[in-house]
Amino acid sequence: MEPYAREELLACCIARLIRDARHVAVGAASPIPATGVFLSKALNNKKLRISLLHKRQGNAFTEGSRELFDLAGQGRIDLFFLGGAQIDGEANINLVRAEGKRFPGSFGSAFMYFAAGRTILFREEHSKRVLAPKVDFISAPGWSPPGVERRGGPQALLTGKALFVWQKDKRRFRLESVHPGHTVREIREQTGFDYDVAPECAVTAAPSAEELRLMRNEVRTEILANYPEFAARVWPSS
Amino acid sequence: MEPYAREELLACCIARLIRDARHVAVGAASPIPATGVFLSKALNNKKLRISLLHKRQGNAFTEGSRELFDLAGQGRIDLFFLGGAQIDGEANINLVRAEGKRFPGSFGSAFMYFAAGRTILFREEHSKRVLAPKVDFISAPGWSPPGVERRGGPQALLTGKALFVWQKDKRRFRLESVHPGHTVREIREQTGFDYDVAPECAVTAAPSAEELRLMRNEVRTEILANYPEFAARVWPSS
Amino acid sequence: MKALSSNSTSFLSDADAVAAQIPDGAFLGLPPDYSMPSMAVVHALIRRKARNLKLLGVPVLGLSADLLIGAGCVAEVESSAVSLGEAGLAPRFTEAVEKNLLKVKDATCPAIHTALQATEKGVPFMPLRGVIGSDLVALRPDWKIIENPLKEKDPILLIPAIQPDIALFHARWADEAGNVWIGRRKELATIAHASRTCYVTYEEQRPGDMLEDELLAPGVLNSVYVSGVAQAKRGAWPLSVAGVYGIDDAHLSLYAKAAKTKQGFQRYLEEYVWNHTPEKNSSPAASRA
Amino acid sequence: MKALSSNSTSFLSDADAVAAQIPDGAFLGLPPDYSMPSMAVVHALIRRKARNLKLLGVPVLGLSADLLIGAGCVAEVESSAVSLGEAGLAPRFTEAVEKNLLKVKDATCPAIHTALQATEKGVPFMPLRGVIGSDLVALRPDWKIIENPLKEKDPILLIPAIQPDIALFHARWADEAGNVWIGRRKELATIAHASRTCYVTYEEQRPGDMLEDELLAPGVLNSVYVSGVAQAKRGAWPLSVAGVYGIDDAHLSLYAKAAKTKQGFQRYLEEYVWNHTPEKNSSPAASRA
Repeated sequence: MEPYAREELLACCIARLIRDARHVAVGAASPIPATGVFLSKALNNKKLRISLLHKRQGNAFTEGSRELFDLAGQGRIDLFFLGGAQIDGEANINLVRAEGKRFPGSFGSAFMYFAAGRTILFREEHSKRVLAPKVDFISAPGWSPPGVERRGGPQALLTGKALFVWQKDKRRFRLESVHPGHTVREIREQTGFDYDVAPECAVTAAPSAEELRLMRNEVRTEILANYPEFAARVWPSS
Repeated sequence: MEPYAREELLACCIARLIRDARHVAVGAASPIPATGVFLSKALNNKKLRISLLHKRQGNAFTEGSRELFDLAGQGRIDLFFLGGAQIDGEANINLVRAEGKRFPGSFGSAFMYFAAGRTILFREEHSKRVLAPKVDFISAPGWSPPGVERRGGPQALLTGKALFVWQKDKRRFRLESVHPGHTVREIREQTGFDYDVAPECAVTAAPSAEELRLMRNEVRTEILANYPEFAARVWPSS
Repeated sequence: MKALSSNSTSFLSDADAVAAQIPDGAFLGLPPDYSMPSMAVVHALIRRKARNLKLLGVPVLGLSADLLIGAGCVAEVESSAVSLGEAGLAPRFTEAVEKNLLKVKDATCPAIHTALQATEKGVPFMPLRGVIGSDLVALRPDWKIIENPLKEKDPILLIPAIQPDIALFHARWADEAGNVWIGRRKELATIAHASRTCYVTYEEQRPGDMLEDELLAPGVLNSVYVSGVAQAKRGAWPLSVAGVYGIDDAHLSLYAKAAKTKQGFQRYLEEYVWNHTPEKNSSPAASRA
Repeated sequence: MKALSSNSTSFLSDADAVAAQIPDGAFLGLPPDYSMPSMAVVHALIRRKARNLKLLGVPVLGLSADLLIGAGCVAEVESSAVSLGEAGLAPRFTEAVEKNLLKVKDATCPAIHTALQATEKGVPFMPLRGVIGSDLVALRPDWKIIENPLKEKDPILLIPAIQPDIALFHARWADEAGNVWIGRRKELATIAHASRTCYVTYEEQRPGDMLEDELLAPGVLNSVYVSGVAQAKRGAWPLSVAGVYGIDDAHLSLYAKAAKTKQGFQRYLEEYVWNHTPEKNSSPAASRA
């Protein structure tokens, strides 16, 4: 098997979650999600529309920064990504403050988590600090009571060590796979909230040769233009 | 005294009503109001901003047809013009239907009459049919009860025969001047609603030589670009 | 509110192919005469004998609606006005209403903009100042005056969101990516954003992707909103495309006169719609801008 | 809501002259780092020792806010986020909040757009979907969840209108008429429409009136909204002006590192703000668009 970077594994996990989405929007400072989305397009979803919020050239938004939210409100964004300084077992996310620390703020999460068709939660750090029993501040709730209009919600939570899928009916995460080098037990120890474990829970599949080839060629070109530091680090010029 | 066209007299009446307005918007099919506004600018209001809604070239609206209403909502339109298939003594206007006849519709009147700083009502036909005791349909009301937010309302009513000013406190028109060739008695006979008569009510002053010179030169040039048929009729090429 | 389309744009062969995408009974969002209605598709709809269309004027209508109404394609019109502007009343609209043959939902311009902006933002309503005291309110059971929940004793009108089935208009350019250049006619963007699908005819195709061009991009409607495009040269005639051709005022006067009677209107259709010859278009030159 | 200015545009001498128009305590509407903040005026405000400014991020803030906060110019920030993007946390903002030296009104992006659009349309509020269940709601007594008056059992959030005193940003061009070209950065138009006054620095002056040019007009903010303009070449540096110069990523990293400590921040100000030498700007070339 070919060696690969941690970022490449995570991008592959994301690509596999995209499925039949027709339009994915990717926010700022999200090079790994962006890589995953471009990989999905290159692999098996040629018609996928990818809108990079902060695309430096040829930015798709001609109505300014409001357009992303309007598009989502119209139901035209099938998939979005969110992170969190904290994420809890109810899929609540916190982007504001925790343990005396201030984070940048909620951005559009309080709206996008409702309005996008589905949301993939992505946070590389996998620790009890981040995956908390209960977030200190709910920037955006993981679920809403009946009667509150909500188009979408969490699909999955991807960390640097594991992949969880969200079980909407049970309002709980389920551990789906553990990345190579980590164990189911380690995940349990380093996760602050309770969750189910899929019976078929396995090791996250490594990137295939085809996935690696695509990432290192056409996907890299796309990423380099918008996340130059990331691209230079993960795929140094050969 | 130099001979002048009826349209020139009416445009002069309008120019005299503009006073210290800083921004006047003029809607479609309003060549006489447009002439009056450009005359006011040429005469004594050099900084006046004139936004012609349907300016064919160099149209000032870059947000589409919504921008006029947004500007008015922001309080940035000091003066607007409205007409009416019927206008009554409470300054209500009807642009929809009367006596079995259908008219084009209310356009933006139901909003602009409230949101513009002030509105000049203009209708050339002066008859009991048009100046009705009570309009058959209120497209936009002439006044609003206390508690209903309203920035502006009618300033005056100009017809082909006379000029009335609106008395906001009394909610009645007052006849201010009668155009040359008509009489106070004739106006009373041909007006369907009751109104006061100003003690100083006189004959409408004819256009001065300076007013005529301006209209027939710089003002004509502006009007020709946007109301070609009107300009050709009133000021045939010499 | 239905989720809206975000597929890629289809390139259709011509205005008739666009008309074929517009089913009888569709709710069409249309621009005013000064903002590039697709007259080519209006003619094609008449030729394909479309029926029971509902028209939304954003915010008013003119020649496009009068033709469709006169040809029997329309069951209902929602608009702030229907008129031919300097050329006078819209004769087929006027007669249809006076003879009670057409359902009209009267509105006022900013209410229509507001209703579409509500759909654009995915909210069920938006408030609008003014209007209270207008007889429009009583005729619109869908509009509702409430007390401003943020301030005491402050009545304010709520306008519910409107979602047309189809936005239909003409544009100067489409590009290979399916983007459309609407220039300063931003109401076209609002209609497209708020509609389930959007069809656009265009004068000329541009190579590449206009979003890559900083100078063109501000006037671009992103292809995410555009279901299909088709070329239609002089497709707004006798109306104008800024910078390409001006309004054919003479033709509008001719129409206004012809359409005063049903017979005159039929003769007009015969000459300009049924026996379709684009060469008859005699648009004047563009203003220089 | 106060009536807004529609006077003609003043031509000011430079960024410092703009800063002189911005009084202490003013409520400033500012764009994000990717949408042309007037860094030239931000520097000038620091030099003139502005105090007690209230900043509104539309919808987020970055370097501009961090500089003003670090320099002691700011009493309050309303924003959906303050960060340096790829360069990390905004260090002066973060420290000020953690030390309780700065009042923060946390928001979420579409709530800020909505609040400005409400002012743009002259309505006292607009609704916004989502957000219910977020702790943001409890911290915003000005936001209110109501039952949708048009539908039963449908809670929805109302956001009140926001009216900044001053919109402040940078643009590529201003013309002789006082119009400003903002291109696709339409949030700049929204801020300007909603603000009582608007000051803009620009890269280059264009002759004539851009509204006369069909290709430029779609990206133009009409001078009716523009109180004053001043030339400031590379006035967005180290941020970008699309088509003119790119983001100076290296400088942002340098800043992020320097501003981690108060001392480092002061040294940064010393070098880049107090001893103002535009020649230090080392913006990379523009992307080709």
